[in-house]
Amino acid sequence: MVDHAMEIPEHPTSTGLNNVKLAMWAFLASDCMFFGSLIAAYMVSKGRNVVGPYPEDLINIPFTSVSTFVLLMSSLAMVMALHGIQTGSLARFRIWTVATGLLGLVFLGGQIYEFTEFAHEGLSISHNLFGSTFFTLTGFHGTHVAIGVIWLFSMVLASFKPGLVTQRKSLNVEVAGLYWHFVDIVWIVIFTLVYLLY
Amino acid sequence: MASRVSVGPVPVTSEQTFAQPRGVWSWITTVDHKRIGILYLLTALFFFAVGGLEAMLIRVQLARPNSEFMSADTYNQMFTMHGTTMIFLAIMPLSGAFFNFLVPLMIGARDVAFPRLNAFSYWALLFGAIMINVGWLFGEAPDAGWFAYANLTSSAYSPGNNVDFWVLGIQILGLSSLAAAFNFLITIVNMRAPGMGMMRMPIFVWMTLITAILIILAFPALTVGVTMLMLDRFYGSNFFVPEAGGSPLLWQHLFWVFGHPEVYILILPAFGIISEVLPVFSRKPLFGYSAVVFAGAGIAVLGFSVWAHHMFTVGMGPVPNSIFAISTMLIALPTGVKIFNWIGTVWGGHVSLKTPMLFALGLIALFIVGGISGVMHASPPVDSQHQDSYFVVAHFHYVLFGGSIMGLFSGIYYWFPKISGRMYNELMGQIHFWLMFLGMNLTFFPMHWLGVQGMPRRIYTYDDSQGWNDWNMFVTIGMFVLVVSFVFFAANMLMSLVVGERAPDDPWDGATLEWAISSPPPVYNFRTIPLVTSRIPLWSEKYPEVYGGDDHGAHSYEQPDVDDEHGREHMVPGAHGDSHEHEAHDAHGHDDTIHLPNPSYWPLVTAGGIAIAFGGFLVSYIMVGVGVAMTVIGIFAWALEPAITYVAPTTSDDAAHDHHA
Amino acid sequence: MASTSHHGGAPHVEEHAHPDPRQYIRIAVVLAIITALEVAIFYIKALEDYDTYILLPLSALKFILVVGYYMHLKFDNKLFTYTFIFGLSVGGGVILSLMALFDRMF
Amino acid sequence: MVRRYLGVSPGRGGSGRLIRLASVAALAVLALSLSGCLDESPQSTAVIGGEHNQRIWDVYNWLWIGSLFVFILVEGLLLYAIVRGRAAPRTAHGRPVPVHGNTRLEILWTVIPAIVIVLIGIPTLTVLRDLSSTPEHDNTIKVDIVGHQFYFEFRYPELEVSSTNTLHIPAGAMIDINLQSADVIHSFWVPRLAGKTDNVPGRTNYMWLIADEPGTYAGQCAEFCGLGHALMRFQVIAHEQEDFDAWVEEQLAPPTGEGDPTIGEQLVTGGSCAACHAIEGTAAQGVVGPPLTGFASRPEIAGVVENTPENLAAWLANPPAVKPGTAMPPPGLTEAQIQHVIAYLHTLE
Ligand code: HEA
Ligand code: HEA
Ligand code: CUA
Ligand SMILES: [Cu+2]
Repeated sequence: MVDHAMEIPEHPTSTGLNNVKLAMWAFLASDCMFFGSLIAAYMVSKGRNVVGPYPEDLINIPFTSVSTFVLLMSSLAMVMALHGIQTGSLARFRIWTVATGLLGLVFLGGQIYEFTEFAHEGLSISHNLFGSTFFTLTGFHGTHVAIGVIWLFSMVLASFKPGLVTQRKSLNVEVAGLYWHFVDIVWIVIFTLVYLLY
Repeated sequence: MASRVSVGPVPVTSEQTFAQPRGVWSWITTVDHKRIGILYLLTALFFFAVGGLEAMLIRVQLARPNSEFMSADTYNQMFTMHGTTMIFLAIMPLSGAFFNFLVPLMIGARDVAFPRLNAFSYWALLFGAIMINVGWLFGEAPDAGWFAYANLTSSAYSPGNNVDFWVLGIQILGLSSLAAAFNFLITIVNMRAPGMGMMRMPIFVWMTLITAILIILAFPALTVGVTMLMLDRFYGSNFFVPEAGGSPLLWQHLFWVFGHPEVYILILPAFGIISEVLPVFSRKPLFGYSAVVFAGAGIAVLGFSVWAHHMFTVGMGPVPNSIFAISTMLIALPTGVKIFNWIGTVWGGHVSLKTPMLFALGLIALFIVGGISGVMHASPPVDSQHQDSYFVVAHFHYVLFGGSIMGLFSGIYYWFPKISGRMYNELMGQIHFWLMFLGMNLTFFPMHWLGVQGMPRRIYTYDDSQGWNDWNMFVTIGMFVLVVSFVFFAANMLMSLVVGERAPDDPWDGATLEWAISSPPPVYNFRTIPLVTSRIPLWSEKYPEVYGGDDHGAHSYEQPDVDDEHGREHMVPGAHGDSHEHEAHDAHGHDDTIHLPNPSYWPLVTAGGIAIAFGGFLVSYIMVGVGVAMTVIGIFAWALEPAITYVAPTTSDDAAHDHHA
Repeated sequence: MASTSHHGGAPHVEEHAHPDPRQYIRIAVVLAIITALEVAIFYIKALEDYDTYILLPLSALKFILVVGYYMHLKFDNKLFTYTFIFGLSVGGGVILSLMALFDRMF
Repeated sequence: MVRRYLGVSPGRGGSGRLIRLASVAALAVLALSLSGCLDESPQSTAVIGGEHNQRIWDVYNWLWIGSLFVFILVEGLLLYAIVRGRAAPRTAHGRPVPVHGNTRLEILWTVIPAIVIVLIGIPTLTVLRDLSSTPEHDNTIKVDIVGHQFYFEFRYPELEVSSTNTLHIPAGAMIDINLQSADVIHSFWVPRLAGKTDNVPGRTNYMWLIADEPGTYAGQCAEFCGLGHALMRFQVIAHEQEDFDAWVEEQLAPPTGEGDPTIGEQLVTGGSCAACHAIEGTAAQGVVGPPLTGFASRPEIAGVVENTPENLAAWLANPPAVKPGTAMPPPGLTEAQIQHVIAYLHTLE
């Protein structure tokens, strides 16, 4: 193991588990409730529109399938980045993290495109119940993605300052990864419930 | 040890490092859990007084029929703010004060897991409180009730800014609570002193842990509901708009999915407090420790399955009503287990009726009444007569005032010496208790009769012909007894702070770790981290002949490295004499520096940014932008500044005690 | 992670194997195939009435794969699993009960 | 037994002072409860006016008994423990025997409450089921009740009449009710007759009630619905069947034109108007609304519309329709009564 000059020795914890990682899992549990409530609101409001457009008029499965695929692959890139830093390769960490972030950006671009398309069809957050629930649910997911992208790129930037992103500190990358994958699994659920099963 | 790399500033002498920092700035930038605890305490007491003042005005208005003291508009703001203030700004922060001050001390830690996040929680609480209350300045305080039922809260029916203040304030308070909950969850799971297995933790710590879990899982539902309400109000979305197919009942569900766990968030800390107080003043360990722990966990789990008992009259139909009725009634079982174990603790003890004990016993006596009326509501047919009547008001004041407030005041008296370093005046404490106990029953018991006589809640006036005059007058008079009792409280606290006797380290012959250190505790809490070998570490030390065999929880799974025989020699010494010299050494044997978190103002900047951003929704998007920018800057600066200073090798006499060396 | 092992006393709970990148790629392939399958099922008229019952388990499978392998839950400390599962079940419970209460199954 | 488990250390009887205090407190509570004559109020739930409330009390009685049992038992145990503990010796090291718990006791005090719950659960579920559908009845009248800010509107779909603020029903008849709302959530509650059910916008709820005896039953909106919530009171008048039929006839008949000021005066000063309004020299001394003294010479009604007989008629039929948000609920007058009231009010120069 390389002892880095800036290394802060971890305080041993009662469970041996890292504080930040445990906090991230607790946060994800909490976020399950957050998206659970949003999805519940979407599901109970489904089919109660009093005016169109309705989901079936708008939803574009081929397009969203591609976005879904992009997000899934970003998860792959994320684990590759983590593997990179865990095996001590800063270069692979950077490449894969940038790839993850870029895939995230592609997904976001897709979402923006989708939102504008829907808006052209007359859908808006205030137009009907579908608009309200759809934009809120997918919008919050998109916000999560955006925060993730910022986080990932910040890590890449930080990695240029020696000692900030290292093999010993791969845990920071792992924690970011947990967040990123969670955003991905939320999308798995949304894709099925909101798109495939509209 | 391989990993020990000396870094950071040049070692400083302990006097310099450990001197209490002074001045306002040191409070603003503090990340010390004890100071944050004190900030929570003062804020909570302030808002308790505000909520109490609102209650007084409510009662004055209701003392007589057709009273003209207040208009309907003012009254609606008054009861809404009374409920909101008491729940979010008095009880929760008061519990938070104890979490902050005590959890690290009780588990033998130097601070919480994320000290700066802790400071953030406090500032967010303060800003949220201001946001909710700022409406008073414009005569537009929130006025839709503490559960703000849609669609009365829609812009169509509440066009003013009243509800906006509520929505934005609740969002900020939610962030504050969530941040605190993550912090305490991690602190408790991960920062325990060696030897303190989960089943050795003080019950107060257990209840804090369960409360944290409840917050983590309950608050997101509120956040989502309130976000939707915000979108409905600011951007015309349709979540709760029936004309557009939206459902006002969706709000009720989301609110109570949060709201019922919330009531356990309000009571469990108080339960935890009295589980510490009862044994100490009965001189007997808690009866049925594991039963009390599991009952707490059971309440938490069941607590998520009962929310719709607040909605028995909305027309859910007989099947859902039956299911929620049964699950609600079942909660009586774990709660009963707690009550009975407390009685078992007192039973056969040498009871000393000091003020903290009186309040603890008061909690048991009064909570039983509130619990029973709760179970009465759990029967949907009966609830159809109770719902939204003063019977419910009686129920929740018995559990909230008779339960939470009693417990929290027990805690205030119990830990006052530890927090302030002074003793309170026992006689005045006793007077406070008896007046409060009496006043509480005079005020809230007759509300049962008013409810049975059909008096709905949230009415600003009633008519002579409705037959509620006498009891209402009676209740109002009872409330003034309560007010007098709090005068004794306030006078006692203020006087004791100035002229109170100096408190010894361990005035009550306590059993838990916080009594092993000085009163008030030093900045670093424990010079060396204690090794815990018992649920009642101090008693095991002070009375080895009585509690010698007490090694409960020793074989808890995650502490394989603690061996009891060795450990006993290192047990925390009693509080007699100067504790620092005797403090046991860290089990790991190499903890020769004290790590204290650096002061930081970034938490304040971040919380301020969030508050400004939310406030911006009422002013301009520019302000929202400024707030967001401030938040982002705050977060990055926070992430990049060094968190911990490593300083001050401990004095050599500690090394002499190092048996592991 | 590694840091805990430096402190003699602390148990080595967090030590776990790093799965090999090839496995990550295999999982990605499986995920992609399932997604393709899901989309295909969406277009198959014959399955229209059953799509809920096919699509939900498929997405659950994807969910489990990502959580289990990419998020290492399968190999990691059980405390993480319990934490996550508790949140997931309360959140899932809320979705299901609200759908039932509003008479709105999938 | 219990003594051993709980580790009671020997010690003698209780401290007299505490016992005396406790018994005084208990007596006080008892005295208060007895003096609290629960039927004082016209809205008392404890007065049973019909079958629905009767069924509720079938459960309620069980609950009171169970509650009293649990209350006395548990508070008694607590008091006993305190009193014993106070008397126990308090030497420095003579600490009570530490007891850590007892599994059998834990089971005991889980099982006994569980039995109590079964005992109250069974009647709860039975009654819940019974109340959820209309019992067979040979005289059933359908009523749609619509909540408005801040009054209730009663529509009789089969009789094609309607009224506001006063629900007229025949005594002994089954009233089969659908509840809706025109704006926000309200809750229809006539405590003597039945439990409440909410009027939720966007959905139709259902309930039933029967009034056994002719008479007037007070009701009030129970869900907070805004500024006028407290004043959203109403009445249910149960008539003999003939009187009810006559009332329906009267509603169906066209209004008779000219009003009679003396009848109007009775209606105003002796009726619900007087609760809120004052008129000099009469019994009407209400303070909630503006005084009506000199009404005829005012230019406007409620400050919003010109004081003409037509406007006044519209106002009296439904004030919130004329001035949204007004605290004045529809007074629940018939067309004919409105004409009488107008005639009277125009005498108030
Ligand atoms: C501290 C907060 C707190 C606590 C702990 C509780 C505890 C309970 N509450 Fe309460 N409740 C509130 C705060 C709280 N509540 C508030 C604020 C409201 C109103 C919200 C609003 O509308 O504004 C409310 C409203 C409320 C309602 C809705 C009423 C209505 O609006 O119509 C119901 C209905 O079931 C209910 C039930 C219960 C039950 C069954 C318990 C149980 O947990 C109680 C269990 C305890 C006991 C039963 C006593 C001890 C047990 C024994 C001694 C064993 C033997 C006992 C038996 C066998 C009965 N509560
Ligand atoms: C913890 C919660 C809590 C507490 C403690 C109280 C305390 C009191 N409450 Fe309230 N109450 C609620 C929570 C609480 N309440 C809630 C949630 C509602 C529902 C709101 C809604 O419908 O939306 C409600 C509603 C409510 C109503 C019904 C209003 C209505 O429906 O129209 C009434 C009516 O009497 C009432 C009365 C009182 C009274 C007299 C007190 C008294 O006990 C208050 C006594 C307290 C004081 C007098 C404070 C004095 C304090 C000091 C002097 C300390 C100062 C010291 C220092 C600063 C060092 N409350
Ligand atoms: Cu209508 Cu309250
Ligand atoms: Cu509840």
